[in-house]
Amino acid sequence: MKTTRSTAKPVHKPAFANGDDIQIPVFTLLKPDGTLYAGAGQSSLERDTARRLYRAMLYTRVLDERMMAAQRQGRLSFYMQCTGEEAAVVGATAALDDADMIMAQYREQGALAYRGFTTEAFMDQLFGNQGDPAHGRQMPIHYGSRELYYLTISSPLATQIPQATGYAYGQKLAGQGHCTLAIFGEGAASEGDFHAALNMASVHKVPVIFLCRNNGYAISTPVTEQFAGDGVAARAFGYRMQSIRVDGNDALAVYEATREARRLAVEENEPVLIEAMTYRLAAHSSSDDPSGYRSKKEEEAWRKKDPLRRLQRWLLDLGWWEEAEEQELVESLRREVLDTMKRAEKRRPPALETLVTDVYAEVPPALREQFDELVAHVRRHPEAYPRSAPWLDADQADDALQDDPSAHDGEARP
Amino acid sequence: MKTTRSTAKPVHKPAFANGDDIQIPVFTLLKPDGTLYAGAGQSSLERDTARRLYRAMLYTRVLDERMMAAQRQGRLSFYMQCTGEEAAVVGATAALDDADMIMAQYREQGALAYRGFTTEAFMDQLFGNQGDPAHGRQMPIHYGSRELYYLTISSPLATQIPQATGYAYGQKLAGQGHCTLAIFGEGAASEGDFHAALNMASVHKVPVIFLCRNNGYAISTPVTEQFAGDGVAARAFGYRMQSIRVDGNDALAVYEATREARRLAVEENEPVLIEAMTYRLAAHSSSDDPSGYRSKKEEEAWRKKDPLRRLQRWLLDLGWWEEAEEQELVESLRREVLDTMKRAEKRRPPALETLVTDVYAEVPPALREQFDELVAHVRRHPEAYPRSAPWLDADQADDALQDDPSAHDGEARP
Amino acid sequence: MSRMNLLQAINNALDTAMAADPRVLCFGEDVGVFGGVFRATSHLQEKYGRERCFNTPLVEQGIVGFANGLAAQGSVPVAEIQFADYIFPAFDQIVNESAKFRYRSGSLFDVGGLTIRAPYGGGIAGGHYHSQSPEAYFAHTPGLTVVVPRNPHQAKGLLLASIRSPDPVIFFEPKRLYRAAVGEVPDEDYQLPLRQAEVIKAGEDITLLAWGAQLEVVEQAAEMAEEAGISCEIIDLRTIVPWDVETVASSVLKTGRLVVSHEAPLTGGFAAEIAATIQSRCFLYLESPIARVTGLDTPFPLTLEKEYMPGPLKVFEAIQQTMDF
Amino acid sequence: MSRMNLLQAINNALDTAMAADPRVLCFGEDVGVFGGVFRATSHLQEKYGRERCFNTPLVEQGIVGFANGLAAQGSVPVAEIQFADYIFPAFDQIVNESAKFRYRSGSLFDVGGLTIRAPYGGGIAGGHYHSQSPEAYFAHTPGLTVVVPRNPHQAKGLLLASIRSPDPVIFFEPKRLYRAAVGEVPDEDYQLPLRQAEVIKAGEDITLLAWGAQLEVVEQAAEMAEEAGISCEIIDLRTIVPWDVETVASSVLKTGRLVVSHEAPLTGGFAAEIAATIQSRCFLYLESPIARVTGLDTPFPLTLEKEYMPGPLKVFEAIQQTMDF
Ligand SMILES: Cc1ncc(C[n+]2csc(CCOP(=O)(O)OP(=O)(O)O)c2C)c(N)n1
Ligand SMILES: Cc1ncc(C[n+]2csc(CCOP(=O)(O)OP(=O)(O)O)c2C)c(N)n1
Ligand SMILES: [Mg+2]
Ligand SMILES: [Mg+2]
Repeated sequence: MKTTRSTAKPVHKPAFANGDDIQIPVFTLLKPDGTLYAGAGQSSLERDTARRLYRAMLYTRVLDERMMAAQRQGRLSFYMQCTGEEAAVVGATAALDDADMIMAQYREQGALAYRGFTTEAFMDQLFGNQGDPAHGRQMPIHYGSRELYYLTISSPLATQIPQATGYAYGQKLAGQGHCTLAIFGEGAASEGDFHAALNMASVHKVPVIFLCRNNGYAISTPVTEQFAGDGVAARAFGYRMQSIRVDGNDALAVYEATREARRLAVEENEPVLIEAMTYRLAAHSSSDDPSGYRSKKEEEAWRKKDPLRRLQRWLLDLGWWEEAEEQELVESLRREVLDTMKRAEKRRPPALETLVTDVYAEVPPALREQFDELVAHVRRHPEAYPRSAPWLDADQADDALQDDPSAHDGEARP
Repeated sequence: MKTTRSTAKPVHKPAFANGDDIQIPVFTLLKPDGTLYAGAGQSSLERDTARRLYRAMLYTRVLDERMMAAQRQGRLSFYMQCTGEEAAVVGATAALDDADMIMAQYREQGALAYRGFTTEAFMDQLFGNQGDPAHGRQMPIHYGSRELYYLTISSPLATQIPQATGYAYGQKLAGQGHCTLAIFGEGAASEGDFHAALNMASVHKVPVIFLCRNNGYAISTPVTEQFAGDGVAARAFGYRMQSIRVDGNDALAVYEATREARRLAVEENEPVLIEAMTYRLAAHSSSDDPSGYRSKKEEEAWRKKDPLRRLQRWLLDLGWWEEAEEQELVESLRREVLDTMKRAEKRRPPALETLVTDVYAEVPPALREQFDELVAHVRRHPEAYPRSAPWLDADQADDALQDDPSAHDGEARP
Repeated sequence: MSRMNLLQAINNALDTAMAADPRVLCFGEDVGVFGGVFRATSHLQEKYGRERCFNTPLVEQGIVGFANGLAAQGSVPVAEIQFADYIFPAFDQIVNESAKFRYRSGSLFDVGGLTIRAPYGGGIAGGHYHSQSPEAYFAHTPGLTVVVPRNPHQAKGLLLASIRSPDPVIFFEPKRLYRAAVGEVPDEDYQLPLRQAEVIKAGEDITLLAWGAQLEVVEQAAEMAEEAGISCEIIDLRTIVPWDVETVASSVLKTGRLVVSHEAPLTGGFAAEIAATIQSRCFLYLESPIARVTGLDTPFPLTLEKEYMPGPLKVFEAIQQTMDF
Repeated sequence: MSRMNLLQAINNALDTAMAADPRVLCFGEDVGVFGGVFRATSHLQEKYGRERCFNTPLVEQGIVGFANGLAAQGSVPVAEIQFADYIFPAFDQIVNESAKFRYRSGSLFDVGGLTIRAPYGGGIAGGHYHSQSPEAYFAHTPGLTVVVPRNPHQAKGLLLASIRSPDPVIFFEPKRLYRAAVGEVPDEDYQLPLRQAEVIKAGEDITLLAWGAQLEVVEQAAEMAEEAGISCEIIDLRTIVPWDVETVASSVLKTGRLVVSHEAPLTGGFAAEIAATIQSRCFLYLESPIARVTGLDTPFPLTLEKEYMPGPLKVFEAIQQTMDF
């Protein structure tokens, strides 16, 4: 049993080091203006994927603008934007197989957009109406999709990181060549779960990719108060894990890095840590106002590095995209979002019974009793419960329907 | 706001790295035979400290042998040996100021020995008798001493590591030039608390030294299943923290490394991670039998690197120690341990009331009621409670004593 | 006296504590420049410097571990957990460490200086993870003191008492009241007693017991009951553990009836402990079963939050049923 | 049928589960080659390979996080926490994640395959941190199932049922019984029902309710009581949550008296929930207050462990007091 794998010769003078000499470069292909750096290799991004990628970034931007406005108008209780980080999120997603698992934090709607989450699905979750598969139980932006291999978002930070390690271990045993992508912020990377996840992944050689969006802030806390080190990438060395730092505003670079990371993960069972250097252009959430902790000037400097314009220019130069096409697309997306939102706002709330289903696979008797009491109570005071009282009888009709076994038509497990 | 401190130039080809090229050498001064390596600088260890250090190592060895035997004889419920790791523990302690705080894991009795914890204090804790300041509430080996700045041991692993960061932050604010030494195993370093502690220490520039005893195993788990990386030292780079790897069986090297670490911590507010490469020569604890998970051969190889013989030779060569002196000392220590143990075994158990004191600063009324019921119960069934029933009336006399305010004579806070 | 909301009262208490004792430190996620996501620590960094009021990295187990160490050293840490829902990563540091520090060392070491503050409770459309009321988890842990204030005046006095208590305290702040509850708060430094419940309204027929934001709900229910001719005695438990059995028991000995209400799920909630103790203490005086009005045994929902919560109507119905038993 | 101790029964159940379903995995600290510090996973790595039975790094939050992910993926993880006292670093992953996984996703995802095993309870001279009975912490968490077996036969049947349950289960193994409890255990694959209490002895005068190792204690107390002419009905709760109210309530409706006993501290222990529910269900039938015989409201001690624990004499006295009320 060796207690170290180091082959370094012993030294006889105390040699302290703090890793200052480890300089992790940023991998980037597109210049801020969207042209390729000299020396940038051929991109492996094909036309269709490139267009799909850019479309998803555009969609995300349109969605965020529209929903933030809706929140400001008081139509929505809460919202979080991906703005500025679309390249990191969508670029990575595009490099995966569509059946690879994604376990994200909350700011990664771009990944869903790329995989074809419908506007209706976005809206139903945001408005917590009857169409939301999670029955309006979670706050807005806590999307999930089993079909699209996107784990339902959970607010406690970093919990999905060791879960990703476990999920990927299961994928490895299943032997279908899939991997898991965990996405999280540089703030979340301070949690104990991060350490657990990376260490376990490297010990058990798990096909998982850890993508850290280093966007400069965790709410108001700048990275300088989050860690003293040079970003998050260098932590990988402590686990002897492959890592790379990439320009998170360069979709092309993120795509290439993730593609190679996926190869390492799936073909060599080498977990990988990717640190995407980017910036949270918007407020942390609709509840936040960044003017108290950072300058407009700083924001402006980053606005110039907008990941959308950068990729757009590259696409235009290749002739894979047209300005006119974009205008039309944006127009139609805006309409689609607005129209769908209007419908979603009007959809009825989830059935009262959804308060007690899904706690366990079956509703236990004592909980069923609590529910029955609640129903009786709501019936006695319908005026106090406008969200559920009007639908009580409709719900019972639904229940009858659900007791029909043919209604249970199960979707296959991912 | 910069999101990285790296000054590396961007690259345009994806460059993955796993830190394999970071080779952390082992700092060592004494050869296995106890002579100095060529190139080893002058040791700053002075004669008196060197003798005190070696004595504490010897004491620890004697204590461990004797108590392990006592455990085997059924006189003691449980025991853990420091055997093989005395240099790492005592060497580091000797490099501190005696009023620096030590927060250890459980295998660091050598630190207490160095600071003068009495044999009686060891025995009273081990036998959980009335002399134990913690009133026999914790398992054997959970020593603590406020006078000696040694935090009472807590079984949950790694919890003391972020506590050390906090304690040291308090020391920094107090401005008395003290630091805290956290000692823990390479297994404990896998806990989330480790990550939290190191990151917070480096962000807040805290005078704390993290000493990881990498002794090859966490119970049965070899380091190869604990982490994939090259030991624990490299993790420091992820926090831009000073670190050094040292031969943990070389007391001289551990002393020098810790001395410099202390200077960095106290004078420059730079936390330091020291990884001491060593080997747990004994079983994990008296409940463990290592033959199921490692070979005698492996143990033998390490037995040859015994840290005691190594330091002894150096001391002998300097004329700072005599063989005869050693023999006499060992004899007298053995006698002292044995005699004290015999007395401790016979000391009465803690007073029944110690079951309910110290939960809160004052016993709350409901708990006082629980206690009164217990006393009445024990009085009704004295035969069932041989540990407490015989002393109930003696305890009441003690209580009367304790109500005398002069008995409360407070020791100054460390 | 100044008119303050609950948030201002908390901020004022922290300011008072920091001014009075240089060993008091405030830290947690975003508590520095920003003053906390709810602004409970506004201006403290400005006033007392970065060494005494600061942001921590995002790691609750580290925040509490660090705070435990500081308290052991003799500092007086007031650590903020951004939402009570995020206190669980620190559960080990609280339950195995803070709570047992003094006992396991025989008072050689203690973390009596420790206070952990966290916004808590529902009613702000926070869903699963911005609504929980986890007091019962901590109430099963000897060594801890758990406090919940009901209004600004209480908040300042109880928080100051918590910071100065010789035992570690978890101080849950009903965030629904942060801006909603406004009242007169003394400007000076004052403390309200821990471990003492307060009878906030005397009555004859039934005892209503609650804590934090739930008192407002219980008060509304009591009004409805009074209209129906039922005289309610209302008690604010204030300290969840160690709890004031005497005050509650004497009230129930008088009224013979008890309704306890909290937002947390029913099963294993702290009302269970109260009911268990009181049925034992007051057995022969009870005229009807002790009723519990609580959240459902489910995670906290969003759209149907109103249906989930133990609102005034539910409490009122429980009063009626208890009277009619 | 084979004679086995409780540890062998657990090992046999794991072996049975792994043989029957290739998706079942066992892991945790030292569970690999070594077979766990108590040897509950002996020979499983040998039989099923390192991919299905393995050591993890020493990090409970990681073990449960990893297990949650595996369960979501469709594997059937059986994670070991080396001692229940060390489950707290994983508290967030259990309480905020495992418990809420299904609810928050509307069953799009669930961790139903998850089982967490941990040796638990006192009586082995383990002091603070090798003796705790933390069931009540989890019992306050909707979504979790908590199971405690009382003997080898129960252990195998309940563990197999837990592994196959569509809900995440925490399975606490009374380690005091690991070698002490020996009995006949069927060799074949069988399951005992979760969420059903078992009346293990019928009686008329009083109901005694307990779980795990505490049943042995209660049985001894019942023998003393029978000698004194008191007829005891003994119930093993088996599943702590969701608990079987019906079985307990019908027994108490018959006997009119209830003593509940557990090792965990009194305040907020699960006996509180039982007392609260039963006083409400059986109010008019109760002839005396429901009694709780539990550990003291302190951390778990060592030298005076016997004094701390709710032993047969304490339970017997509670029976007498309840009868004499
Ligand atoms: C365990 C936990 N602690 C605290 C929070 C509150 N919180 C939500 S987001 C956030 C900041 C996260 O920052 P980062 O991980 O960098 O992600 P970003 O918002 O920058 O995308 C905090 C503290 C939480 N959700 N979970
Ligand atoms: C949180 C926690 N988990 C598990 C344990 C059980 N345990 C006690 S010692 C040990 C191994 C520790 O190994 P290491 O840190 O390398 O220290 P060493 O024993 O080698 O000195 C384990 C798993 C514990 N005490 N605390
Ligand atoms: Mg961030
Ligand atoms: Mg070790």
